Amino acid sequence: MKNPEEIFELLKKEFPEAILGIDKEAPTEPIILIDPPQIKTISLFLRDNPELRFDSLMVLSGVDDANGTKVKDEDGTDVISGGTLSVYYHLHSVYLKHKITLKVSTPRGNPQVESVYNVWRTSDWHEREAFDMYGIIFLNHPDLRRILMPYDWNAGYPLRKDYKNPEFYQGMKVPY
Amino acid sequence: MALKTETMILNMGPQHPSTHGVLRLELELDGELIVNVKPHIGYLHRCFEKHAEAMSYPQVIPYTDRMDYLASMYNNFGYVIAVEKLLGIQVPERVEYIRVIMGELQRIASHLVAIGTNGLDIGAFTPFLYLFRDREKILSLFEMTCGARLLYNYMWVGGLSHDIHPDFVRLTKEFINYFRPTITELNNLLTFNKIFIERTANIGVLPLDTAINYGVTGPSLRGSGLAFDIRKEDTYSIYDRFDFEIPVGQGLVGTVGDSWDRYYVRILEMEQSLRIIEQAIDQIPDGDVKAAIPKRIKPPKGTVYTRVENPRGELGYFIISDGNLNPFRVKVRAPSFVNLEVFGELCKGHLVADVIAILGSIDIVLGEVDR
Amino acid sequence: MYQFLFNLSGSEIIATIFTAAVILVFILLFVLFAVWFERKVSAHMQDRLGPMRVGWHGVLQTIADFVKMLQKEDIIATEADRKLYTIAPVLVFTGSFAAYAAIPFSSKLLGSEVEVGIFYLLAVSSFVVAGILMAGWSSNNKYSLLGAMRSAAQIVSYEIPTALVVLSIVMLTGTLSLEKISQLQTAYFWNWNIFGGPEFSLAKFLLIPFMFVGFLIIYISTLAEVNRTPFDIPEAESELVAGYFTEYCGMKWAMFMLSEYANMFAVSAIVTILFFGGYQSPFGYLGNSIGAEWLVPFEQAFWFIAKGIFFVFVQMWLRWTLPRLRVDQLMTVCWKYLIPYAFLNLIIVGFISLL
Amino acid sequence: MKQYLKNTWYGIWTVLIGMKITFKHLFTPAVTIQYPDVKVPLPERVRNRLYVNIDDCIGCDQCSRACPVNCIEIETVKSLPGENLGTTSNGKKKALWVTKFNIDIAKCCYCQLCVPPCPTECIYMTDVYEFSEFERDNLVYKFANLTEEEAVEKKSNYEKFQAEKEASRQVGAAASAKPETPVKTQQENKNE
Repeated sequence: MKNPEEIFELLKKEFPEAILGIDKEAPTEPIILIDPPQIKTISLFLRDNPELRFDSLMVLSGVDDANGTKVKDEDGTDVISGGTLSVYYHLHSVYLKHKITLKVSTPRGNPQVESVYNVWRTSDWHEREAFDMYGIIFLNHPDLRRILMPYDWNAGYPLRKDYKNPEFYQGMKVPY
Repeated sequence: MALKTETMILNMGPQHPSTHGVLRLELELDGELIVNVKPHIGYLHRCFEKHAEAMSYPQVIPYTDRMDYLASMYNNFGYVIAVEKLLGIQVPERVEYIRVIMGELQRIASHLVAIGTNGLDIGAFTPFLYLFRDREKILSLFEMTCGARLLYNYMWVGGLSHDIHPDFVRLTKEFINYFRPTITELNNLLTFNKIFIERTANIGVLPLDTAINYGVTGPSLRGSGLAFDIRKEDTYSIYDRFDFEIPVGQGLVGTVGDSWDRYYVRILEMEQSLRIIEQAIDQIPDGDVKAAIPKRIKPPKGTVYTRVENPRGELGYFIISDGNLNPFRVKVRAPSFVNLEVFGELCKGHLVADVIAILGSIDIVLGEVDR
Repeated sequence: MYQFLFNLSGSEIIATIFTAAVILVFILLFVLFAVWFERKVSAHMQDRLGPMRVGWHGVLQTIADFVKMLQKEDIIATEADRKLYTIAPVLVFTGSFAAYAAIPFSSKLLGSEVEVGIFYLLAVSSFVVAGILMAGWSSNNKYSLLGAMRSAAQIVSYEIPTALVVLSIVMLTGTLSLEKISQLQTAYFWNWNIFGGPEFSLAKFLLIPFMFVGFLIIYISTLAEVNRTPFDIPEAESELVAGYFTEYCGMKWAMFMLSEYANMFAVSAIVTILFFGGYQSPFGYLGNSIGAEWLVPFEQAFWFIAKGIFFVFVQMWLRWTLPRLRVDQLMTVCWKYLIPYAFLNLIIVGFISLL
Repeated sequence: MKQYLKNTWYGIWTVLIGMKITFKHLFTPAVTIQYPDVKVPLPERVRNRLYVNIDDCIGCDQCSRACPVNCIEIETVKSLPGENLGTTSNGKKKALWVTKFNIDIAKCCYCQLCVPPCPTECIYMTDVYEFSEFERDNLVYKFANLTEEEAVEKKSNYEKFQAEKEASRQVGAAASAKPETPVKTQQENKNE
């Protein structure tokens, strides 16, 4: 049983470059920031290290940080450019009973994160969902398709803050 | 000489009597043997998470009702705990007790449906209706308390929508006394029926390490033999005050982690829930059912992840607040969504008839899978 | 009855048609009753009420349903094989209808006195398989096909334990004629085959347990032959939607239902004839005691139908109690359990009857 | 062999147990209720159709804002200084003409979030649950008690009043007074 600070120290020692910092400002739990391409290595370490044994991924959530600049599109709607999309990983150890939150941030223009599919299979659908909702590309995910939206949905990624409903989907009017 | 054979693709669902909603399973069959299963979800997708971003914090609660519509009370519970943690407020004792009682009643009601439909999938129609009859009694208790039978919107941030009805305690005790014998009857009628055992024992065996790796939680994980219950593990509300056990699958009639174990864990869990209710019902303190919270709920900036033990597993709410009236991001870790992932793995090598037996035993609610 | 009509009219054709008509009317009436009865039985077993609106406790519900069914549009899927699709329900019904020809409702009321009645019954009831296969194939639906395949395998397999038990009865009675088997078990209920047959000897008492086992086996296997729960896997609602008749609607669908319920009575009749005295009254006849000879056949018909309906009731009772088996378990039950037991039973009955 | 016999026995025995239970239930009274003829008494807190006692409504728009599905549509017009709108039953003075109070009950999700904010307790959920309609438009309940002409009149009255006020204010100032935009509540904008 370790608290997040100890885990952070441990990780910092192991991967000095990949660990970008720890956000203790969050009121409930600290968040460890990680470099997106390294997430898989760190996940493997977290899972396999006998002191940590993070054997289950509780939830993987994509978030649109909406920290870019808002620009007006030609048809007058707001479009966010720049800034980041983030992925939060909430980990938990069934046996050692400790929890931790990881966060990776990836540029909005080209959001790419290493997949943790092979580390925790939970992440399979969660990554697909994050892809579906935010367009975050999970590298090396074997089956990165849309999951909740229709497979041929081409009007963008619904949970991005600047998403707007399309007029028509396959000839059907979308806003009823 | 080997014959040239082909596999057959069978689409089960989205409209099929036993896919528990609008789940579509693409089965690849070799005769009746399953070669591969591909679940397709999203037919019930309403994008709860997008809705939540446009709502104020209390307005989200009716939407949480509609995710796992068989355990609405618990969805409210998880959400309000998350928001309260974000706000940093403590709710009155009375509220905690009532929440726990409601949550456990909801757990029983939800398990009744799970068990009943599992039996129904396997062909036993009668136990299903007996269980629905009992569930009606719980729903009547809820209706008496908050006026709704299915989508309660009962637990509010910092309190409850209504105090309990004066008759509630008496009627709940009556229900407990009534309900105990019906569990025995159910066991005789269905659980230990030879045909039912044949259909579920050794079917869809979920080994523990696979279960953990896939993030399976709730009765499905406990069926695999691990006493993991968030009520004890990561205790919330006042669950640490009650004495109850975590039933685990023991492989009584087959292998540990088979469909029967998952089913039986639910039955044992109902008994534990009764125990919790019995302990809580006599201790409800007097007091107010609303904490002193501002009229406009405006949590400080920050993130919170809370999890509760929903009847189907770990229900987590990940809320990011940017200090406004509306949440910036609400992510739901829906237990059914996660539990369904492992489904394809469980079905391989079984027959078509087993698919529904397994699906029934992992007990999904499509409203929650698709959100 | 055929004989009676033949003497009356002097024409074979008229006699045949009338006999057939009487039986058809009986089947239709029985199905009307049985569907309602099944709904009521299931409802009350499940603490429900069942149909209550049409007539007293919904007795006319089936008629209302029938009218509804008649009004339905007859849909044939475009990709279906139209000819087979249309023939299949008729064929299925023909199979179950033909079985009634040899069933003695009473000593006077029987379609045809076939000397090899039981043999005929077994043969004709497996005729249904052809119709089911046809229906499943022609619907061009994967569920239907799976259902049909399951059904074929099931019915063919369950013929064997049935036949083995029938053999043991044939050995005991020495006849294949259903009429004769019924006649032998006359007078009181302890003369029924389930209680070891009419001959009073040591063998009778030795036979009782084995007859009982035989009864269980044949009852289970006939249950499987008519696709009732726990053996309803060809139409397993929760797996195959409706099995081989998934694509059917309206009157064609009604034909399948008709034949299912007709079959239920037919197999109950077989069980009744073989083990429970056929049309014989358990306590002697009122007609004989008051000297009204003409009353006896009607009493016999009453007892026969009553016994038949009792076994139909047990079928329903089982259906609303049990879950259903899986397709491989169904085969296991048949080949690994019923057939060895039936075989053993046959040998033992053979030895005892030698005594 | 032992297992074989045990299986057989167990199979038959559990079936018999099950049959016993179902047979027992054959004679227990049914729980079904013949619905349109017999109705279950509803508890007092039951949440069904919304009702608005428009005489008490002060047009504060609180319920509409609390509604998560925007099924309440309220339009109000300010009263003129001379007009007396009366008071609500709990003594609040009305200041707004409620020209439109529509509830689209088809959208309503019966969450009861609109009830607690109401300062005059004029919106509440009743126990009426049979209100199906053949036309969806009939499910939009109009609670405002002003007729359409009255509503238009009130609106134009207020606009006139506003224009007069504006005019009197701008009398000494710049001569080019802006054209008056019609008063719309925030709610109306949202629903367009």
